[in-house]
Amino acid sequence: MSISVQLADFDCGAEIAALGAAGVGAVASFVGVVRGGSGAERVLAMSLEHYPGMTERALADIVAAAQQRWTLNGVRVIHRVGRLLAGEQIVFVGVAAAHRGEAFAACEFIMDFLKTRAPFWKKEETAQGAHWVDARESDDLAAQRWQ
Amino acid sequence: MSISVQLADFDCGAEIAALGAAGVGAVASFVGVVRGGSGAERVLAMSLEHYPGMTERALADIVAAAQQRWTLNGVRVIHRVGRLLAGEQIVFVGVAAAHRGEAFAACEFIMDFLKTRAPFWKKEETAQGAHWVDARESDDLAAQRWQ
Amino acid sequence: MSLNLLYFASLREALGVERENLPLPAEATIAGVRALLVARGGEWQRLASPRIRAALNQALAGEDAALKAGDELAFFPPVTGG
Amino acid sequence: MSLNLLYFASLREALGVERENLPLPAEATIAGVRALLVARGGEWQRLASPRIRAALNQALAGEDAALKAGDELAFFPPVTGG
Repeated sequence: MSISVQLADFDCGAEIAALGAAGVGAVASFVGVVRGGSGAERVLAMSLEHYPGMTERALADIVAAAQQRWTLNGVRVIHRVGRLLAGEQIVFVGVAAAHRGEAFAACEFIMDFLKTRAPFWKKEETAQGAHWVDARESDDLAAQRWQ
Repeated sequence: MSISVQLADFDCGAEIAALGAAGVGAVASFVGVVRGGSGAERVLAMSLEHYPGMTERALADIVAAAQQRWTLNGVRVIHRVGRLLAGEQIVFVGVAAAHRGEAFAACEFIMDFLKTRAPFWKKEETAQGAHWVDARESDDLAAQRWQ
Repeated sequence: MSLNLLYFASLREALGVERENLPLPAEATIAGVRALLVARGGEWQRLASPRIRAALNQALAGEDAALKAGDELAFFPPVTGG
Repeated sequence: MSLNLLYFASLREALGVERENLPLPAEATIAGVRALLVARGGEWQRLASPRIRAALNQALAGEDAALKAGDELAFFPPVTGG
Protein backbone atom coordinates (compact mmCIF):
# COMPACT_ATOMS: atom_id res chain seq x y z
CA MET A 1 0.00 0.00 0.00
CA SER A 2 1.28 3.45 -0.87
CA ILE A 3 -0.64 6.66 -0.18
CA SER A 4 0.29 10.19 -1.19
CA VAL A 5 -1.42 13.51 -0.54
CA GLN A 6 0.42 16.04 -2.64
CA LEU A 7 0.33 19.32 -4.55
CA ALA A 8 2.13 17.88 -7.57
CA ASP A 9 0.52 16.19 -10.55
CA PHE A 10 1.06 12.44 -11.06
CA ASP A 11 1.84 10.12 -13.97
CA CYS A 12 -0.88 7.45 -14.34
CA GLY A 13 1.23 5.45 -16.78
CA ALA A 14 4.13 5.17 -14.33
CA GLU A 15 1.78 4.26 -11.46
CA ILE A 16 0.04 1.53 -13.47
CA ALA A 17 3.40 0.19 -14.68
CA ALA A 18 4.61 -0.01 -11.07
CA LEU A 19 1.44 -1.85 -10.01
CA GLY A 20 1.73 -4.26 -12.94
CA ALA A 21 5.44 -4.88 -12.46
CA ALA A 22 4.79 -7.81 -10.10
CA GLY A 23 3.18 -9.58 -13.07
CA VAL A 24 0.00 -10.38 -11.16
CA GLY A 25 -2.33 -10.12 -14.14
CA ALA A 26 -4.88 -7.38 -13.47
CA VAL A 27 -4.59 -3.67 -12.72
CA ALA A 28 -7.80 -1.64 -12.33
CA SER A 29 -7.50 2.09 -11.87
CA PHE A 30 -9.50 5.27 -11.54
CA VAL A 31 -8.56 8.85 -12.31
CA GLY A 32 -10.69 11.81 -11.28
CA VAL A 33 -10.36 14.99 -13.33
CA VAL A 34 -11.55 18.55 -12.53
CA ARG A 35 -14.82 18.86 -14.46
CA GLY A 36 -14.99 21.74 -16.90
CA GLY A 37 -18.75 22.17 -17.32
CA SER A 38 -20.18 24.91 -19.53
CA GLY A 39 -21.91 28.30 -19.50
CA ALA A 40 -22.14 30.30 -16.26
CA GLU A 41 -21.55 27.05 -14.39
CA ARG A 42 -18.22 26.57 -16.09
CA VAL A 43 -15.58 25.69 -13.51
CA LEU A 44 -12.35 27.60 -14.07
CA ALA A 45 -10.46 26.07 -11.17
CA MET A 46 -10.93 24.19 -7.95
CA SER A 47 -9.21 24.44 -4.58
CA LEU A 48 -8.83 21.31 -2.49
CA GLU A 49 -8.55 21.74 1.26
CA HIS A 50 -7.76 18.79 3.51
CA TYR A 51 -7.08 17.88 7.14
CA PRO A 52 -3.37 17.02 7.23
CA GLY A 53 -2.70 13.92 9.28
CA MET A 54 -6.28 12.71 9.37
CA THR A 55 -6.36 12.49 5.57
CA GLU A 56 -3.51 9.99 5.41
CA ARG A 57 -4.97 7.96 8.29
CA ALA A 58 -8.42 7.86 6.73
CA LEU A 59 -7.00 6.72 3.38
CA ALA A 60 -4.83 4.06 5.05
CA ASP A 61 -7.89 2.73 6.92
CA ILE A 62 -9.89 2.54 3.68
CA VAL A 63 -7.11 0.69 1.85
CA ALA A 64 -6.65 -1.69 4.82
CA ALA A 65 -10.39 -2.48 4.72
CA ALA A 66 -10.11 -3.26 0.99
CA GLN A 67 -7.09 -5.49 1.60
CA GLN A 68 -9.01 -7.39 4.25
CA ARG A 69 -11.93 -7.92 1.91
CA TRP A 70 -10.08 -8.95 -1.26
CA THR A 71 -6.75 -10.56 -2.14
CA LEU A 72 -4.77 -7.64 -3.53
CA ASN A 73 -1.16 -7.48 -4.66
CA GLY A 74 -0.74 -3.73 -4.70
CA VAL A 75 -2.70 -0.56 -3.98
CA ARG A 76 -1.73 3.01 -4.82
CA VAL A 77 -3.72 6.11 -3.82
CA ILE A 78 -2.74 9.64 -4.79
CA HIS A 79 -4.88 12.67 -3.97
CA ARG A 80 -3.88 16.18 -4.88
CA VAL A 81 -4.56 19.28 -2.77
CA GLY A 82 -4.25 23.00 -3.50
CA ARG A 83 -5.53 24.84 -6.55
CA LEU A 84 -6.22 22.82 -9.72
CA LEU A 85 -7.39 24.05 -13.12
CA ALA A 86 -10.24 22.48 -15.12
CA GLY A 87 -9.02 19.30 -16.79
CA GLU A 88 -6.29 18.64 -14.22
CA GLN A 89 -6.07 15.27 -12.48
CA ILE A 90 -7.28 15.19 -8.85
CA VAL A 91 -7.13 11.59 -7.71
CA PHE A 92 -5.62 8.25 -8.71
CA VAL A 93 -6.57 4.88 -7.26
CA GLY A 94 -4.88 1.80 -8.71
CA VAL A 95 -5.25 -1.81 -7.58
CA ALA A 96 -3.27 -4.87 -8.75
CA ALA A 97 -4.69 -8.36 -8.20
CA ALA A 98 -4.55 -11.83 -9.71
CA HIS A 99 -8.22 -11.62 -10.70
CA ARG A 100 -9.78 -8.68 -12.48
CA GLY A 101 -13.05 -8.90 -10.51
CA GLU A 102 -11.17 -8.27 -7.28
CA ALA A 103 -9.13 -5.44 -8.80
CA PHE A 104 -12.28 -3.69 -10.07
CA ALA A 105 -14.24 -4.17 -6.85
CA ALA A 106 -11.42 -2.97 -4.60
CA CYS A 107 -10.75 0.07 -6.79
CA GLU A 108 -14.40 1.13 -6.72
CA PHE A 109 -14.67 0.39 -2.97
CA ILE A 110 -11.68 2.62 -2.23
CA MET A 111 -13.11 5.44 -4.38
CA ASP A 112 -16.55 5.17 -2.73
CA PHE A 113 -15.09 5.46 0.77
CA LEU A 114 -12.53 8.08 -0.22
CA LYS A 115 -15.46 10.21 -1.42
CA THR A 116 -17.39 9.86 1.85
CA ARG A 117 -14.75 9.37 4.57
CA ALA A 118 -11.51 11.10 3.64
CA PRO A 119 -11.37 14.74 4.84
CA PHE A 120 -11.05 16.67 1.58
CA TRP A 121 -13.23 19.62 0.59
CA LYS A 122 -13.58 21.18 -2.85
CA LYS A 123 -14.20 24.83 -3.58
CA GLU A 124 -15.06 25.64 -7.19
CA GLU A 125 -14.25 28.89 -8.94
CA THR A 126 -16.67 29.99 -11.67
CA ALA A 127 -17.20 33.32 -13.42
CA GLN A 128 -19.92 33.94 -10.79
CA GLY A 129 -17.49 33.52 -7.90
CA ALA A 130 -16.26 30.73 -5.65
CA HIS A 131 -18.42 28.22 -3.76
CA TRP A 132 -17.92 25.11 -1.70
CA VAL A 133 -19.09 21.95 -3.42
CA ASP A 134 -22.03 20.20 -1.74
CA ALA A 135 -21.72 16.57 -0.72
CA ARG A 136 -23.87 14.30 -2.88
CA GLU A 137 -26.29 11.75 -1.50
CA SER A 138 -25.37 9.43 -4.39
CA ASP A 139 -21.88 9.17 -2.90
CA ASP A 140 -23.28 8.12 0.49
CA LEU A 141 -25.44 5.51 -1.22
CA ALA A 142 -22.45 4.21 -3.19
CA ALA A 143 -20.50 3.68 0.04
CA GLN A 144 -23.46 2.11 1.87
CA ARG A 145 -23.88 -0.66 -0.67
CA TRP A 146 -20.60 -2.25 0.48
CA GLN A 147 -21.91 -2.81 4.00
CA MET B 1 -14.93 4.91 -29.46
CA SER B 2 -11.47 3.88 -30.56
CA ILE B 3 -10.34 0.27 -30.93
CA SER B 4 -6.87 -1.00 -31.78
CA VAL B 5 -5.56 -4.53 -32.27
CA GLN B 6 -1.81 -4.20 -32.53
CA LEU B 7 1.61 -5.77 -32.04
CA ALA B 8 3.04 -2.67 -30.39
CA ASP B 9 2.97 -1.86 -26.68
CA PHE B 10 0.82 1.06 -25.48
CA ASP B 11 1.16 3.97 -23.06
CA CYS B 12 -1.56 3.82 -20.39
CA GLY B 13 -0.74 7.32 -19.19
CA ALA B 14 -1.25 8.84 -22.64
CA GLU B 15 -4.49 6.88 -23.14
CA ILE B 16 -5.92 7.98 -19.80
CA ALA B 17 -4.88 11.58 -20.44
CA ALA B 18 -6.67 11.51 -23.82
CA LEU B 19 -9.83 10.08 -22.20
CA GLY B 20 -9.71 12.70 -19.44
CA ALA B 21 -9.00 15.60 -21.80
CA ALA B 22 -12.72 16.28 -22.30
CA GLY B 23 -12.86 17.14 -18.58
CA VAL B 24 -15.78 14.81 -17.92
CA GLY B 25 -14.75 13.89 -14.40
CA ALA B 26 -14.18 10.12 -14.23
CA VAL B 27 -11.87 7.75 -16.07
CA ALA B 28 -11.89 4.06 -15.10
CA SER B 29 -9.40 1.77 -16.74
CA PHE B 30 -8.10 -1.75 -16.78
CA VAL B 31 -4.74 -3.13 -17.83
CA GLY B 32 -4.06 -6.84 -18.25
CA VAL B 33 -0.48 -8.03 -17.87
CA VAL B 34 1.14 -11.36 -18.84
CA ARG B 35 1.22 -13.32 -15.57
CA GLY B 36 4.63 -14.55 -14.51
CA GLY B 37 3.72 -17.39 -12.15
CA SER B 38 6.42 -19.46 -10.45
CA GLY B 39 8.15 -22.86 -10.50
CA ALA B 40 7.58 -25.28 -13.38
CA GLU B 41 4.40 -23.36 -14.17
CA ARG B 42 6.35 -20.16 -14.71
CA VAL B 43 5.25 -18.48 -17.91
CA LEU B 44 8.17 -17.22 -19.97
CA ALA B 45 6.12 -15.77 -22.79
CA MET B 46 2.71 -15.87 -24.36
CA SER B 47 1.58 -15.80 -27.99
CA LEU B 48 -1.73 -14.18 -28.84
CA GLU B 49 -3.51 -15.36 -31.96
CA HIS B 50 -6.62 -13.60 -33.22
CA TYR B 51 -9.13 -13.63 -36.06
CA PRO B 52 -8.37 -10.44 -38.05
CA GLY B 53 -11.51 -8.60 -39.04
CA MET B 54 -13.83 -10.42 -36.66
CA THR B 55 -11.77 -9.22 -33.68
CA GLU B 56 -12.35 -5.56 -34.48
CA ARG B 57 -16.05 -6.16 -35.16
CA ALA B 58 -16.56 -8.09 -31.94
CA LEU B 59 -14.83 -5.36 -29.91
CA ALA B 60 -16.87 -2.64 -31.64
CA ASP B 61 -20.10 -4.52 -30.85
CA ILE B 62 -19.11 -4.87 -27.19
CA VAL B 63 -18.27 -1.16 -26.89
CA ALA B 64 -21.54 -0.21 -28.66
CA ALA B 65 -23.48 -2.35 -26.16
CA ALA B 66 -21.76 -0.54 -23.28
CA GLN B 67 -22.52 2.85 -24.83
CA GLN B 68 -26.18 1.90 -25.13
CA ARG B 69 -26.32 0.84 -21.50
CA TRP B 70 -24.47 3.77 -19.89
CA THR B 71 -23.80 7.43 -20.70
CA LEU B 72 -20.15 7.41 -21.69
CA ASN B 73 -17.96 10.20 -23.01
CA GLY B 74 -15.13 8.12 -24.35
CA VAL B 75 -14.05 4.51 -24.69
CA ARG B 76 -10.63 3.19 -25.69
CA VAL B 77 -9.79 -0.49 -26.23
CA ILE B 78 -6.32 -1.75 -27.14
CA HIS B 79 -5.48 -5.44 -27.42
CA ARG B 80 -2.06 -6.69 -28.38
CA VAL B 81 -1.36 -9.75 -30.50
CA GLY B 82 1.82 -11.68 -31.27
CA ARG B 83 4.44 -12.85 -28.76
CA LEU B 84 4.60 -11.11 -25.36
CA LEU B 85 7.00 -11.73 -22.49
CA ALA B 86 5.95 -12.16 -18.85
CA GLY B 87 5.15 -8.77 -17.34
CA GLU B 88 4.24 -7.17 -20.68
CA GLN B 89 0.91 -5.39 -21.11
CA ILE B 90 -1.74 -7.30 -23.10
CA VAL B 91 -4.92 -5.25 -22.96
CA PHE B 92 -6.13 -1.74 -22.07
CA VAL B 93 -9.75 -0.72 -21.60
CA GLY B 94 -10.44 2.87 -20.58
CA VAL B 95 -13.82 4.56 -20.11
CA ALA B 96 -14.54 8.26 -19.49
CA ALA B 97 -17.89 9.31 -18.02
CA ALA B 98 -19.43 12.06 -15.91
CA HIS B 99 -20.13 9.61 -13.08
CA ARG B 100 -17.60 7.15 -11.72
CA GLY B 101 -20.18 4.39 -11.21
CA GLU B 102 -20.89 4.35 -14.94
CA ALA B 103 -17.20 4.46 -15.84
CA PHE B 104 -16.43 1.49 -13.55
CA ALA B 105 -19.41 -0.57 -14.69
CA ALA B 106 -18.79 0.00 -18.40
CA CYS B 107 -15.07 -0.78 -18.07
CA GLU B 108 -15.78 -4.07 -16.29
CA PHE B 109 -18.61 -4.93 -18.74
CA ILE B 110 -16.28 -4.43 -21.71
CA MET B 111 -13.58 -6.59 -20.11
CA ASP B 112 -16.06 -9.35 -19.24
CA PHE B 113 -17.34 -9.56 -22.82
CA LEU B 114 -13.91 -9.10 -24.38
CA LYS B 115 -12.82 -12.18 -22.40
CA THR B 116 -15.74 -14.31 -23.62
CA ARG B 117 -16.65 -12.94 -27.07
CA ALA B 118 -13.63 -11.44 -28.79
CA PRO B 119 -11.69 -14.01 -30.88
CA PHE B 120 -8.27 -14.03 -29.20
CA TRP B 121 -6.45 -17.16 -28.08
CA LYS B 122 -3.46 -17.37 -25.75
CA LYS B 123 -0.67 -19.92 -25.93
CA GLU B 124 1.69 -19.97 -22.96
CA GLU B 125 5.35 -20.95 -23.11
CA THR B 126 6.78 -22.54 -19.97
CA ALA B 127 9.98 -24.52 -19.34
CA GLN B 128 7.81 -27.66 -19.91
CA GLY B 129 6.75 -26.50 -23.38
CA ALA B 130 3.94 -24.51 -24.93
CA HIS B 131 0.21 -25.04 -24.36
CA TRP B 132 -3.02 -23.32 -25.27
CA VAL B 133 -4.71 -21.61 -22.33
CA ASP B 134 -8.08 -23.11 -21.34
CA ALA B 135 -11.14 -20.88 -21.20
CA ARG B 136 -12.30 -20.33 -17.62
CA GLU B 137 -15.86 -20.85 -16.46
CA SER B 138 -15.46 -17.86 -14.13
CA ASP B 139 -15.17 -15.64 -17.22
CA ASP B 140 -18.45 -17.00 -18.62
CA LEU B 141 -20.14 -16.37 -15.28
CA ALA B 142 -18.74 -12.82 -15.17
CA ALA B 143 -20.26 -12.05 -18.57
CA GLN B 144 -23.58 -13.73 -17.72
CA ARG B 145 -24.25 -11.50 -14.73
CA TRP B 146 -24.78 -8.49 -17.05
CA GLN B 147 -27.75 -10.16 -18.76
CA MET C 1 -19.46 -21.69 -55.60
CA SER C 2 -17.61 -22.55 -52.44
CA LEU C 3 -17.18 -21.58 -48.79
CA ASN C 4 -14.03 -20.13 -47.25
CA LEU C 5 -13.30 -22.12 -44.12
CA LEU C 6 -10.94 -20.90 -41.40
CA TYR C 7 -9.58 -22.68 -38.32
CA PHE C 8 -7.94 -21.04 -35.32
CA ALA C 9 -5.71 -21.72 -32.34
CA SER C 10 -5.58 -25.28 -30.89
CA LEU C 11 -8.05 -26.49 -33.53
CA ARG C 12 -5.89 -25.11 -36.35
CA GLU C 13 -2.82 -26.79 -34.86
CA ALA C 14 -4.55 -30.16 -34.37
CA LEU C 15 -5.96 -30.16 -37.92
CA GLY C 16 -2.76 -28.85 -39.45
CA VAL C 17 -4.95 -26.65 -41.64
CA GLU C 18 -5.41 -22.88 -41.42
CA ARG C 19 -7.89 -22.39 -44.27
CA GLU C 20 -9.51 -24.26 -47.13
CA ASN C 21 -12.20 -23.89 -49.76
CA LEU C 22 -15.14 -26.27 -49.49
CA PRO C 23 -17.84 -26.68 -52.13
CA LEU C 24 -21.20 -25.55 -50.74
CA PRO C 25 -22.70 -28.81 -49.36
CA ALA C 26 -26.24 -30.04 -50.02
CA GLU C 27 -27.13 -29.29 -46.41
CA ALA C 28 -26.03 -25.65 -46.62
CA THR C 29 -25.98 -24.84 -42.89
CA ILE C 30 -23.24 -24.64 -40.31
CA ALA C 31 -24.43 -27.97 -38.89
CA GLY C 32 -24.19 -29.48 -42.38
CA VAL C 33 -20.61 -28.34 -42.87
CA ARG C 34 -19.69 -29.49 -39.39
CA ALA C 35 -21.05 -33.00 -40.11
CA LEU C 36 -19.07 -33.17 -43.36
CA LEU C 37 -15.86 -32.19 -41.60
CA VAL C 38 -16.38 -34.58 -38.66
CA ALA C 39 -16.84 -37.39 -41.22
CA ARG C 40 -13.20 -36.93 -42.24
CA GLY C 41 -12.33 -38.71 -38.98
CA GLY C 42 -9.22 -38.38 -36.82
CA GLU C 43 -8.61 -34.90 -35.44
CA TRP C 44 -11.57 -33.63 -37.45
CA GLN C 45 -13.84 -35.27 -34.91
CA ARG C 46 -12.94 -32.39 -32.61
CA LEU C 47 -15.53 -30.42 -34.57
CA ALA C 48 -18.27 -32.62 -33.10
CA SER C 49 -17.83 -30.83 -29.76
CA PRO C 50 -20.20 -27.91 -29.08
CA ARG C 51 -17.20 -26.22 -27.45
CA ILE C 52 -15.89 -25.56 -30.96
CA ARG C 53 -17.72 -22.36 -31.90
CA ALA C 54 -18.59 -21.17 -35.40
CA ALA C 55 -18.53 -17.65 -36.81
CA LEU C 56 -20.25 -16.84 -40.10
CA ASN C 57 -18.85 -13.83 -41.94
CA GLN C 58 -17.03 -12.76 -38.78
CA ALA C 59 -19.97 -12.91 -36.38
CA LEU C 60 -20.82 -15.74 -33.96
CA ALA C 61 -23.59 -17.84 -35.51
CA GLY C 62 -25.91 -20.71 -34.54
CA GLU C 63 -25.82 -24.16 -36.11
CA ASP C 64 -28.95 -23.51 -38.21
CA ALA C 65 -27.47 -20.51 -40.00
CA ALA C 66 -27.89 -20.83 -43.79
CA LEU C 67 -24.77 -20.61 -45.95
CA LYS C 68 -24.30 -19.26 -49.44
CA ALA C 69 -21.38 -19.32 -51.86
CA GLY C 70 -18.55 -16.99 -50.86
CA ASP C 71 -19.39 -17.05 -47.15
CA GLU C 72 -16.53 -17.05 -44.65
CA LEU C 73 -17.06 -19.73 -42.01
CA ALA C 74 -14.65 -20.02 -39.10
CA PHE C 75 -14.34 -22.70 -36.40
CA PHE C 76 -12.44 -22.15 -33.18
CA PRO C 77 -12.16 -23.17 -29.50
CA PRO C 78 -13.43 -20.97 -26.65
CA VAL C 79 -11.71 -17.59 -26.71
CA THR C 80 -9.07 -16.72 -24.10
CA GLY C 81 -8.06 -13.13 -24.74
CA GLY C 82 -7.85 -10.17 -22.35
CA MET D 1 -5.48 21.57 30.35
CA SER D 2 -7.20 22.50 27.11
CA LEU D 3 -8.47 21.07 23.83
CA ASN D 4 -7.11 21.93 20.39
CA LEU D 5 -10.08 22.77 18.20
CA LEU D 6 -9.86 22.83 14.39
CA TYR D 7 -12.41 24.00 11.81
CA PHE D 8 -12.35 23.22 8.09
CA ALA D 9 -13.71 24.34 4.73
CA SER D 10 -17.03 26.25 4.63
CA LEU D 11 -17.31 26.06 8.43
CA ARG D 12 -13.84 27.56 8.87
CA GLU D 13 -14.73 30.37 6.45
CA ALA D 14 -18.08 31.14 8.10
CA LEU D 15 -16.57 31.21 11.59
CA GLY D 16 -13.49 33.12 10.49
CA VAL D 17 -11.48 30.82 12.77
CA GLU D 18 -9.13 28.04 11.76
CA ARG D 19 -8.06 26.81 15.20
CA GLU D 20 -8.36 27.73 18.87
CA ASN D 21 -7.61 26.37 22.33
CA LEU D 22 -10.60 25.72 24.56
CA PRO D 23 -10.41 24.85 28.25
CA LEU D 24 -11.73 21.32 28.83
CA PRO D 25 -15.43 21.91 29.64
CA ALA D 26 -17.29 20.37 32.58
CA GLU D 27 -19.22 18.15 30.15
CA ALA D 28 -16.08 16.72 28.59
CA THR D 29 -17.66 15.10 25.52
CA ILE D 30 -17.95 16.14 21.91
CA ALA D 31 -21.62 16.98 22.53
CA GLY D 32 -20.57 19.15 25.47
CA VAL D 33 -18.07 21.12 23.40
CA ARG D 34 -20.56 21.47 20.56
CA ALA D 35 -23.19 22.94 22.97
CA LEU D 36 -20.65 25.44 24.31
CA LEU D 37 -19.72 26.57 20.79
CA VAL D 38 -23.34 26.83 19.60
CA ALA D 39 -24.05 29.06 22.62
CA ARG D 40 -21.69 31.65 21.12
CA GLY D 41 -24.54 32.43 18.69
CA GLY D 42 -24.35 33.78 15.14
CA GLU D 43 -22.43 31.57 12.70
CA TRP D 44 -21.48 29.28 15.59
CA GLN D 45 -25.03 27.92 15.48
CA ARG D 46 -23.96 26.03 12.36
CA LEU D 47 -22.42 23.53 14.78
CA ALA D 48 -25.91 22.55 15.94
CA SER D 49 -26.41 20.70 12.64
CA PRO D 50 -25.64 16.97 12.64
CA ARG D 51 -24.23 17.53 9.15
CA ILE D 52 -21.20 19.10 10.83
CA ARG D 53 -19.09 16.06 11.65
CA ALA D 54 -16.54 15.74 14.45
CA ALA D 55 -13.17 13.99 14.43
CA LEU D 56 -11.33 13.26 17.67
CA ASN D 57 -7.56 12.87 17.34
CA GLN D 58 -7.94 12.54 13.57
CA ALA D 59 -10.60 9.82 13.53
CA LEU D 60 -14.37 10.27 13.05
CA ALA D 61 -16.03 10.13 16.47
CA GLY D 62 -19.52 10.00 17.97
CA GLU D 63 -21.05 12.72 20.12
CA ASP D 64 -20.58 10.73 23.34
CA ALA D 65 -16.80 10.41 22.91
CA ALA D 66 -15.00 11.46 26.12
CA LEU D 67 -12.39 14.20 25.86
CA LYS D 68 -9.19 14.74 27.82
CA ALA D 69 -6.69 17.59 27.93
CA GLY D 70 -4.52 17.79 24.83
CA ASP D 71 -7.05 16.13 22.54
CA GLU D 72 -7.39 17.41 18.98
CA LEU D 73 -11.05 17.92 18.11
CA ALA D 74 -12.03 18.95 14.56
CA PHE D 75 -15.40 20.05 13.16
CA PHE D 76 -16.15 20.06 9.43
CA PRO D 77 -18.89 19.81 6.82
CA PRO D 78 -19.49 16.63 4.75
CA VAL D 79 -16.37 15.73 2.78
CA THR D 80 -16.25 16.27 -0.99
CA GLY D 81 -12.92 14.90 -2.18
CA GLY D 82 -12.12 12.46 -4.96
